[in-house]
Amino acid sequence: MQYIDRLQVRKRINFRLRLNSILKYVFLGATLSGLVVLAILLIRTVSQGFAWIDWNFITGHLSMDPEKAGIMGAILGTFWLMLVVVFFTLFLGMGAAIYLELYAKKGRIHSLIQTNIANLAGVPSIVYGILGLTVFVRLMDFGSTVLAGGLTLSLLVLPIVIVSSQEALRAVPQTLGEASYGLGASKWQTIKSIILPTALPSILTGSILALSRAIGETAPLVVLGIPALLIPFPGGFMDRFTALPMQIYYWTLDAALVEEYANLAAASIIILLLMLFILNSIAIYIRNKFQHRF
Amino acid sequence: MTTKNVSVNTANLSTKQLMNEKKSAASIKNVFEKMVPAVLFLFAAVSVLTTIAILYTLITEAIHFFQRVSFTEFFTSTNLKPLSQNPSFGLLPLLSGTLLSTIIAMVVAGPIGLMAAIYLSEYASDRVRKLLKPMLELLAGIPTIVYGFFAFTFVTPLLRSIWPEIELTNILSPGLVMGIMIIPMVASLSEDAMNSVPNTMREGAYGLGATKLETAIKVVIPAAISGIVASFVLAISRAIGETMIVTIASGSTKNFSFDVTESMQTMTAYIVEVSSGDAAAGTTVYYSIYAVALTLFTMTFLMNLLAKKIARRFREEY
Amino acid sequence: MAVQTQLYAVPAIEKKESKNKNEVEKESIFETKSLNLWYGETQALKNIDLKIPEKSITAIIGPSGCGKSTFIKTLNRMVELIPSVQTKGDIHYKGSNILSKDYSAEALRTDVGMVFQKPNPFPKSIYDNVAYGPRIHGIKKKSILDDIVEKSLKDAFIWDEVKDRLKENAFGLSGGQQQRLCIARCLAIEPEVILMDEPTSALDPISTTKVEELIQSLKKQYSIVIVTHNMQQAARISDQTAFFLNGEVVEFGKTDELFTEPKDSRTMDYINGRFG
Amino acid sequence: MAVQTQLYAVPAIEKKESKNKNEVEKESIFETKSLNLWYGETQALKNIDLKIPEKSITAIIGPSGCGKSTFIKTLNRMVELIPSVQTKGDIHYKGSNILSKDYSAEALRTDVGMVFQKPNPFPKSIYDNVAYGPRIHGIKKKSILDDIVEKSLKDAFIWDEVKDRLKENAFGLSGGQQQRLCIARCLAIEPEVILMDEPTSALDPISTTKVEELIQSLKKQYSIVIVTHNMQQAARISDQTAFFLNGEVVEFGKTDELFTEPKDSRTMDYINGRFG
Amino acid sequence: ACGSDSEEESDAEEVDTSGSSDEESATNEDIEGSVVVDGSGTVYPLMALLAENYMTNEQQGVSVEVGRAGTSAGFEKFLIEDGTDFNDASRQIKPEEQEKADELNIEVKELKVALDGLTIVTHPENDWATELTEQQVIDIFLADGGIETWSDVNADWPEEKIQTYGPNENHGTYEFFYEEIMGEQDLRDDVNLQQEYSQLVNLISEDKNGIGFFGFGYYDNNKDQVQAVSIDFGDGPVEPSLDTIDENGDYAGFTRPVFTYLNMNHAKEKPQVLDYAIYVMNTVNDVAGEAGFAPIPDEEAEQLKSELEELK
Ligand SMILES: Nc1ncnc2c1ncn2[C@@H]1O[C@H](COP(=O)(O)OP(=O)(O)OP(=O)(O)O)[C@@H](O)[C@H]1O
Ligand SMILES: Nc1ncnc2c1ncn2[C@@H]1O[C@H](COP(=O)(O)OP(=O)(O)OP(=O)(O)O)[C@@H](O)[C@H]1O
Ligand SMILES: [Mg+2]
Ligand SMILES: [Mg+2]
Ligand SMILES: O=P([O-])([O-])[O-]
Repeated sequence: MQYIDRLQVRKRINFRLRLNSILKYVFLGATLSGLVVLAILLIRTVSQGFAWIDWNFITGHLSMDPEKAGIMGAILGTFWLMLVVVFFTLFLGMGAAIYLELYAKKGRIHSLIQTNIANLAGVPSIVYGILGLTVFVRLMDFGSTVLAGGLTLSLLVLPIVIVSSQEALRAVPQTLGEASYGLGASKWQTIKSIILPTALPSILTGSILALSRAIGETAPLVVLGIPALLIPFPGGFMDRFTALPMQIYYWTLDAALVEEYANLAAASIIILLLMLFILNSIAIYIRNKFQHRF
Repeated sequence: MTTKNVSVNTANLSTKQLMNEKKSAASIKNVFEKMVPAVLFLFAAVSVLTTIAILYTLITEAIHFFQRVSFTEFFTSTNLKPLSQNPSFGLLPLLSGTLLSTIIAMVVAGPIGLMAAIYLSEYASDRVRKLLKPMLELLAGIPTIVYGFFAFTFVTPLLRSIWPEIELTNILSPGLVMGIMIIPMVASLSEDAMNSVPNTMREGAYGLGATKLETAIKVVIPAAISGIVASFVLAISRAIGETMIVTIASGSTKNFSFDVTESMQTMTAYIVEVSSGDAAAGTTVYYSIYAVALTLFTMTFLMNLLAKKIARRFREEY
Repeated sequence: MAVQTQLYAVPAIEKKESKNKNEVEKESIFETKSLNLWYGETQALKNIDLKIPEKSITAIIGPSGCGKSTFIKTLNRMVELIPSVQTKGDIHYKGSNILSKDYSAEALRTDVGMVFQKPNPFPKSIYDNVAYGPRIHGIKKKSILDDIVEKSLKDAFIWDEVKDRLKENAFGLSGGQQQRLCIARCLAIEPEVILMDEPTSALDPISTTKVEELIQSLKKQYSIVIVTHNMQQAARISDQTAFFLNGEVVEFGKTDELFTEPKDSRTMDYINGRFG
Repeated sequence: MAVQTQLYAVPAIEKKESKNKNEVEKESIFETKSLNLWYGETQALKNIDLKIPEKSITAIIGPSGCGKSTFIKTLNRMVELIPSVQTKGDIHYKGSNILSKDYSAEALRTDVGMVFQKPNPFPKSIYDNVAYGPRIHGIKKKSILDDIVEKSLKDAFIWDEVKDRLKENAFGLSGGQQQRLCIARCLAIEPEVILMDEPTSALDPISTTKVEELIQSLKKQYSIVIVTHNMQQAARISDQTAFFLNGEVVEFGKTDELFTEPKDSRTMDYINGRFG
Repeated sequence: ACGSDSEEESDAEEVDTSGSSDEESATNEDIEGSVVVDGSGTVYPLMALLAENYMTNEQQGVSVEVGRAGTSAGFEKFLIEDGTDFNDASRQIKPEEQEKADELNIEVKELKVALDGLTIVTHPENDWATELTEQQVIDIFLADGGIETWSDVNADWPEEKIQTYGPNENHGTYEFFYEEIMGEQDLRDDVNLQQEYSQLVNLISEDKNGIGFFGFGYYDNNKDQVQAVSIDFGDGPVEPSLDTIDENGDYAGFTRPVFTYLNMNHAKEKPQVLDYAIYVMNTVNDVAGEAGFAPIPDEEAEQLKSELEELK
């Protein structure tokens, strides 16, 4: 007995094919829609802020006068923050990853730490801000310094660095380690001179990407209480500071007071995005240039 | 046996040296070898310490809060007037703000992200995927403060030109922008899930005369469903915790309402407001941010656990 | 040498007797004409000219990488799903060239079903697996679907084993059951041809026997093309066999003849286990 | 059958003649006593009792999964790197039991080098690859390292090919060169024993020949244990052969005897290609 | 700067004063160090301006940073060991805060720096409620003032619902409104209270029936978006302006002083803190207008300045 009518099937196929191709473009449209918004965002920001970027704006000190205001203090603040973040996350992240991937026994404690790291990656950044305020600013009495801000951001991105470093270590072929052990190398020697150098490009790539996340973080800094007007440039870890996203935030808020502040905010956004762009380019460069294919 | 008869002189020397140094350095080396994992364990423990520190700070300070404000009031009152003469500390206004912004974001990011994932994993050629996916992921790399600025200075005015009743600060605009921001999260993770559906399953459907669409909708998505759900849950958790976009664009009205045109505050924005505002340490208002933060932490923590559980079940299927 | 040849030839000979009785010249359902296929730069099929007769079992044998899978995936244009693939030549299915642009691959695949090496049920209920094909072809009515599912499962010799658990997930079945379910799924769209790519290679001996019996029974209604690396299987169940080597058809002919008196020395070497 | 046996036996016989000339009873460098090994619950080695003579080539053959790799990785305790592994029994290396806790695995591995199936150079320069071993053992002086590198590369028959590009990355070498580099890297620490796990299985025939020649030349100075799935290779190059099956040693003896007159029927079946 | 006339004037003045103060402080050695100011967001623009001027014109070696945590949070940072040097406040120090200072042996000096006129603003197209009596303002914001629509205030006005706005309780401005103007009577429930002044300005500029209050500076900078209501304190309507805002002037009813509080211990230990305090009192009246504040009487400024100079 025939249940399926070939003629019907033929007729339906045309409809089904048309539906398929229409939806293909709908799906493509959805994929592109995000990019369209991104384009609008960039175009708007650039058209609003680009005219305000000049040498004085980039190198100058902060000022209440929008014509005079410069962003160098915030750039330097961001830079100092990054130094702290790089220092702590690279060491802690790499160390933790090495422990978890290469030393830890795969048992309860291991999976507890692993779950914990995954969860930390999902904790809202504002909560890290509160942690930083309570622990670094108040308890350890660092005040609203680069160090306190940097440590807060370090904790924030540490889970990301650990996870990506773990992936990098996992990608090192086991045969390399075996070759080293086979020559009588100890575990640490093998890790130090074979596994780590091989994984390093990926680790760096992951860390730079985490760093670019840290650069843009605003909420934790808001909680830490960063001064709104700080004219001198920060020169060290114990200095008080302002950072690019903070300046964007303040200028956005104060646009009601002085309209041009909105343009300064846009100009600062351009600089921030530029820094992110450079960081990401470096990451991609390292990945393409130094990563081995096995 | 002790000497290698054929070896050249220098190599002979090196062997001796080799042996000697090994012996002399052995004990120091051994101690060092044992120390390394201990030190590295401490590094790994930092992450655990962080969690403990977060919990400890939030809980100890939140206890102060709950000594003054009852659980019932906090979780059931629709009134939040932290600084008024008769203060009240109901969480519900913040919860409604958080809920609304999250729902709006997911209404945007869910379908668009899923459609993008379908396109990338089922339709796009390798080259197109390799081009589009990183571009899409750029969206996730833009700092949220930039999105906040964008929502406030562009999206809101745009919405108001279409729909004049919308308030200058409203929950709709940051919700939409937040949705755009998390598209790549949904798209990327869902695409990963769909990609890990074995090709044989697709072939099964194609072999029955199914189109790509039918294969994607009826075979691939059901097969990848737990991975997709996990990506949604993670995206929701992200939306709940998002701060700057709502701080800038949704205002600070503590409004228990579900009207998206209104200004309202989320839990995160409340924390920003109070901690950058006038709250003096030791006051109930000051402690309230810890209670709110603890609620926020618990919510996102549960979401993340849930996502992980779902994702793990997904991985076990293949 | 003689010993080894016998190893494979025995079942073939046994079978020959039963087969010869009702042998008739059959019309061909597929006809390939100088079919060539490239994966990017590498050519996987070279000038294939084959006539595949209807309502019988055609086996494709050959060493790994010789193009067996590629060939049968060309017959339902499944090979097109790989982006780098390029084809030249014709494949006539019931008279029309299926490689032409106008011919809808979806329509072709509705007529030409396929069963794969590894059982690949959908992660759905047993019922939904079988009903999937009819549903996409527009059959919505529960009663008709019920009938189709039951008939297909019966035809695939699996109805008795699953009739009480139709709503359960197909992943719960054993490998052999899954493979028969996949065959049932294929039968549900009532194809003319069934292509099978090493359908028993992932199965245990008992399941293999069951599937082989099933295949034998299907040949009354369907034209079957089966790829196998198991020469005994080819000898046991097929009516004609094509021997592929490096993308070429070295020899094609009646199964019993090919296994007992191969015309090409490479065929002889292969069935005697010299390589592959 | 006779034909097939000869296929393997011929080179072995050829070789036998040259070998018989300088044959002496050699002392054993390794001696395993009821060696048992488990991966978690599954036992991979069962009561292995073997005496491996020094300064000669011992081949280990057997079908896939029979425990060949496991066995030689036990000889330098590399198998310990897998967490679930448990061993019972003794392995005596030059008289002392290397499986005892006191015996340092690092010291053992300095005496017992290893070459792997897939060439696995470090992602460093050719020079640094060879110098790696000496360096970790504390040799820092450039001039000594230079000497060691040169000698090792010469001993591994690869010096001429790489002497002008010592600073280049080892990944730029061909597969065969990489494998000889790995052997050179192993020679640089002047081991007593060299373990090789299918060292030529990833190589083309020409590279294979070169590596085989190299192995032959090394046996003057080193005791060599080589795992191979290629019986002709075992017959060609080894002095004695152990046939493993399911984690047991079925037969162990002089290579020419084992290949021409196997005592165990399973050995015979295996070398005649009945399974594996 | 923002381009309004009054500011250009004060700009010119500022250049002038900085020249003269240069001469004055020429006797001073160049000093170094940092001065930390935090506190009121209302006073922030004024203090930020002073700080910037001080660092560009007076003492390049001294770094003055100005935060805007808010009056109370500012006191929190001020009244601790090694706290901030100054705390800006849009209200007077509270007894609790003073007690805490005493406990810590922190000698606190109140410096009145300027006057702010609380300004009632409406939508620019609101052509009816351009003048209100003090009582009408109170009634409009009062919890049970019985006013829902404009016609409830004045029968001739439109019968449309009034929407009220103001800064939230975080702000000293709210406290002043509640305590001094409303006489601590509860505000109505539906006042739209906002944290950010920018939001307030925008909200009112969009709401035809909106009425709100905030400091004069925010009105001054947004005259194109909102209009100020003239207030009748009994002697006829008075428009808020830098001239009328005065503790004894016509707009006195809605005028409040703003302060910065100085940690005297710091002033005695750190020359830069004292120097900066003197600078503030010396020049604040010249720049107050630029930041949207009315100056305090010159005698008061002189008096405070000389009190500070005694410490030298
Ligand atoms: N997707 C692909 N891309 C490129 N080359 C391919 C692809 N699939 C198959 N090939 C190549 O085409 C040739 C034929 O492959 P095919 O899978 O048809 O062989 P087969 O006879 O089915 O082998 P097996 O018995 O191992 O299944 C092989 O050389 C293979 O490497
Ligand atoms: N890491 C491991 N964990 C668990 N079981 C293992 C592991 N490695 C090997 N085995 C098991 O131990 C047995 C012996 O494995 P081994 O690798 O020694 O075999 P082999 O003779 O070297 O095979 P081949 O020729 O395929 O290399 C096999 O059954 C294998 O499955
Ligand atoms: Mg195949
Ligand atoms: Mg092996
Ligand atoms: O000056 P305030 O920010 O406290 O109003």
